[in-house]
Amino acid sequence: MTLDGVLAGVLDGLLAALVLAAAGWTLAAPAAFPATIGFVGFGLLLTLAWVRLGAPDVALTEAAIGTGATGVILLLAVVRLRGGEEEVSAATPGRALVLAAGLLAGAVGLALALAVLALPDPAPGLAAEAAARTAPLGLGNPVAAVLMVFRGLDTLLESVVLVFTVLAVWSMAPDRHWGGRPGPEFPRQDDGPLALLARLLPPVGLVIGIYIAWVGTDAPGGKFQGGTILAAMWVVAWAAGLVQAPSVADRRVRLMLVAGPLVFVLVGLAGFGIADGFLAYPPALAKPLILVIEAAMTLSVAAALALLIAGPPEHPPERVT
Amino acid sequence: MSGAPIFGLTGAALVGLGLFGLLVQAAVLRKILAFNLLGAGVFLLFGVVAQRGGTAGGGADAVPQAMVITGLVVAFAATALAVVVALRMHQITGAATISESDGAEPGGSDAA
Amino acid sequence: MSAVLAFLGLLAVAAGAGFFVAGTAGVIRFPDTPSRLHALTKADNLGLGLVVLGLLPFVPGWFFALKLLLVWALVLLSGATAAQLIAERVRGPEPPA
Amino acid sequence: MSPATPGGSLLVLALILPVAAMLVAFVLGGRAAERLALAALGLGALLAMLVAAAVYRAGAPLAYAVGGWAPPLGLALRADGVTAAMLLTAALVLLAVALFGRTGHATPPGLAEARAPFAFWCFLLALSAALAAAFLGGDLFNLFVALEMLTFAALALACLEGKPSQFRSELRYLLFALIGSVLYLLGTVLLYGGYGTLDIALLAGRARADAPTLLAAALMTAGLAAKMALFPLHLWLPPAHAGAPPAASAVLSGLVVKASFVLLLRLWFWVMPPLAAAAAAPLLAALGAAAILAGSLVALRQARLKLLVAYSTVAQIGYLFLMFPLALAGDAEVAARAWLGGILQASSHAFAKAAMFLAAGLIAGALGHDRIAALGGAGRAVPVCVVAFGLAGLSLMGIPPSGGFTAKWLLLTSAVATGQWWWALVIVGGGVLTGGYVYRVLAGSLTAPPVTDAPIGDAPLPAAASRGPQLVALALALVSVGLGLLPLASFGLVQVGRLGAAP
Repeated sequence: MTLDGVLAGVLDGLLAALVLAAAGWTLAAPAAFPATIGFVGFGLLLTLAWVRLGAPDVALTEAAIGTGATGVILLLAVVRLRGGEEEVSAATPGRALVLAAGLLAGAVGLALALAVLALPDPAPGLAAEAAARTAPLGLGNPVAAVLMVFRGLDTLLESVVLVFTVLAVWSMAPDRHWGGRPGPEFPRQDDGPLALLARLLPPVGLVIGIYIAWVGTDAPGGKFQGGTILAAMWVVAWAAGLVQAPSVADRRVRLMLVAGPLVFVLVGLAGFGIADGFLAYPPALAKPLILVIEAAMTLSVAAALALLIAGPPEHPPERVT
Repeated sequence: MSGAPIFGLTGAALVGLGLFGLLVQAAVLRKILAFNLLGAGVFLLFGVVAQRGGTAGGGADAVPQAMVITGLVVAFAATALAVVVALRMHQITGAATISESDGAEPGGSDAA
Repeated sequence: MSAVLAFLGLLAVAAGAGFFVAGTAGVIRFPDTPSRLHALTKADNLGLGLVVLGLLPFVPGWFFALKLLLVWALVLLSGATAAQLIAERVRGPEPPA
Repeated sequence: MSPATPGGSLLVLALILPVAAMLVAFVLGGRAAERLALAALGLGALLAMLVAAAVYRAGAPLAYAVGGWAPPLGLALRADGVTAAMLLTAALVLLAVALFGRTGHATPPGLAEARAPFAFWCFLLALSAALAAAFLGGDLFNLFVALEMLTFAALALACLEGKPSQFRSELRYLLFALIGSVLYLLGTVLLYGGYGTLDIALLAGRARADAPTLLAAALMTAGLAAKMALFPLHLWLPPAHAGAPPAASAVLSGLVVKASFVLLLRLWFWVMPPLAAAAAAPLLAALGAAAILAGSLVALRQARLKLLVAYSTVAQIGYLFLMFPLALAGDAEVAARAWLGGILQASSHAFAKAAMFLAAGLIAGALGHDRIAALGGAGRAVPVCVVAFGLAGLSLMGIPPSGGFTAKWLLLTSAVATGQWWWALVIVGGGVLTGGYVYRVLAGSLTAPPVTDAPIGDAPLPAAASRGPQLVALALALVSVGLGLLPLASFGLVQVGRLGAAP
């Protein structure tokens, strides 16, 4: 083994140990807040592991959605879910149950480890085929080709799931809040660090978000990663009180939410006429059509993530005067 | 291709840890955190499979990688939904666990 | 790229890594939140700056260099904001001047 | 298998129609969402019939390679006999539930849009889309996305009323379902690592009985069993289903659990090698048998009508698992009978259980409570509901002539024919217990209303429910019974595409 190989092995081993340590802390932390912080740290370390696994697209998604957006939602929930310590300790299982759970979880983990090591070598897969069929489409990133072309139906259903989840979250509100604005309302900050950040960051963030969504077809990036950054910019401005969440009854917001999946469906159906069928693209038009879908999708992903972070409406609608 | 076995074992260990947490943690938020660890372990295994299936000259297998991206978005939606239901439960009943210790009658309609 | 530049780059990256180690030790060892914040932000800003600086000789083009510098600038901005917010929460808002 | 067959476009339409309708209904909102949902679900029922007719006429599965990319790189939609039968069942039950919901879930006059009605119609469309994706999907990962969509839609529908006790039971349901999904996903990654594809038809030829494959099957089975509340993972189901609004309970109990069942069939009858499947089948059936007995016994002891109906679901799901050892038995003719019995059980239970939950909801609405001990007068207030409940009960018990009878008879005779008589005993025992709890409800409903000169007004006169919803419940019950009146030969559809079955 070369020196590079040994160094890489040491680096990977160290990274794996850190990932597991952060996961252990997330479980063992004395309270929900440090546990959630541990989870965010875990996610960032995992992002590095994804880079080491040769998956920069996944690393970006893990950082943006798996760690960033998920972390924000969990932290907001921790703050609002205070108390209940007695209830929690009363419901904590006894020693015997913990032991049984440990044995079960350990057995599953061990079986899985053995199974992974027993997977066939050379590994079967679609790497060569996916790579070979990406270039003729005019795309440079095979992951984007899988997401938008070969397995486009996965992505379409997933974007529908995202939009649907926004509606599901809204529907948890009490009846009287319907038509109100999602989430808590933050006081407007005119000076202080947050106000400064909320004015300086969004212009830069918007450019970066759009850039990452735009390069996705040729380089690591794409609608989910770029859309998350756009959503984050809105959340910063929202938390500083500079913008208000739109009412759940606002048709423009709903249109923005469904734009991505709806454009995807329409282009897909157009495939019956202009190409070989549903979700097929004519070779010459493949890239422009995909970019149109990606643009609409970026908008929808950004809106959906921002609104999922905000949550259900928490106040009755304001009276129109 | 050096990292695959190490991260494969890491993924398996994360699945075990997440499963354990889901079973023994009482507080709902801690359960949701454990669910995310479990999910991360599964996704890591997809990454390992993608790297093992990579071509000699080119990169890893793009198909499982794309599946992870889809899976991450779906897992995020699941977390958002679970958190909202947990918060609503807490708002209305003050509960922070899903155990049935308080003898509240589950289900059944009693409009009277 | 000359050998001298490469050597200087490596030196800067190593120095940056040293700042990170020192900063992390500070976060763990220092007794109260303000001094921990101090250790954290100093180390992050300087450490990352040195790492970015050290990597500049190795990047393939000006666009990459620009992206690296942008990363540093964004970390400076978010780090400063976060530190201010945490400090405010610990000490209470500053009285208006 | 050819990537696309004639009629394949029908499958795309059956999937995309509810997806597009949900998106548009979400934007339009208010009463337009209701009108759109009714139209789309009606059209969906028509499409499901066309799919079934096309499968029947072709005598072979329909397939469609999405985007023109054949598996393994692309995704396929497929419709065989099981798909066609379940798609049709789902479409008809959803349409019935939508018609039922027109009274309870209409936007109140004076409002442009109200939370619960608007959400209800969008959720029904989302459920319809998720069920179509789950029945048509030919790729195990695509099916994962479909299952998650189904879980979210079912959860949101169940939380619709926002009752305090509800969020806790639904949260428990969500956590169980999420663990189930992750375990399922864990299986798919092992399968991809082993075979480089997740296409069911391609896996069918390739799967070996090696350690990763067997672990994958075990994990996926455990995950799907948690999702469909197979004993002993059933404790989340009764409170989650019983507490939901009647229209939601009907869909949850009748349809949502069946999507996981179809996936389980795909796993064991298509993906896994027959020898491994034959080894696992007795274990699955044993859990099913335990579910039948435990579910029925607990149902007998329930004090509340809706919980009784929900525990009955736990028991009736058990019957589905009895088909595994029987349909994997050597004799082709017996296997075909057991196969038909299982699918028919899935379908007739969907109709019967939907009818029962709708009827139970109307009875509870009319009496103001759903305590079984005080059901007196229901027979006078909502006679049609009581009849519907009784007819659905006949089907669940397995009394001829009913769909449930035919299903259980087929399973029972297959058990005897393959010498596995112990399953026959369970089927008969379960039927007797079912009779017991259905009788409790009917006997209670048909007694006179409680004496109304009681000094306190805690027993108000039962209010009559409007006719429309009652008739919907009755229609569902009649379909469940009517399935038993069809000649067996007309069920040839269900056998189309079954591996090992004569083409």
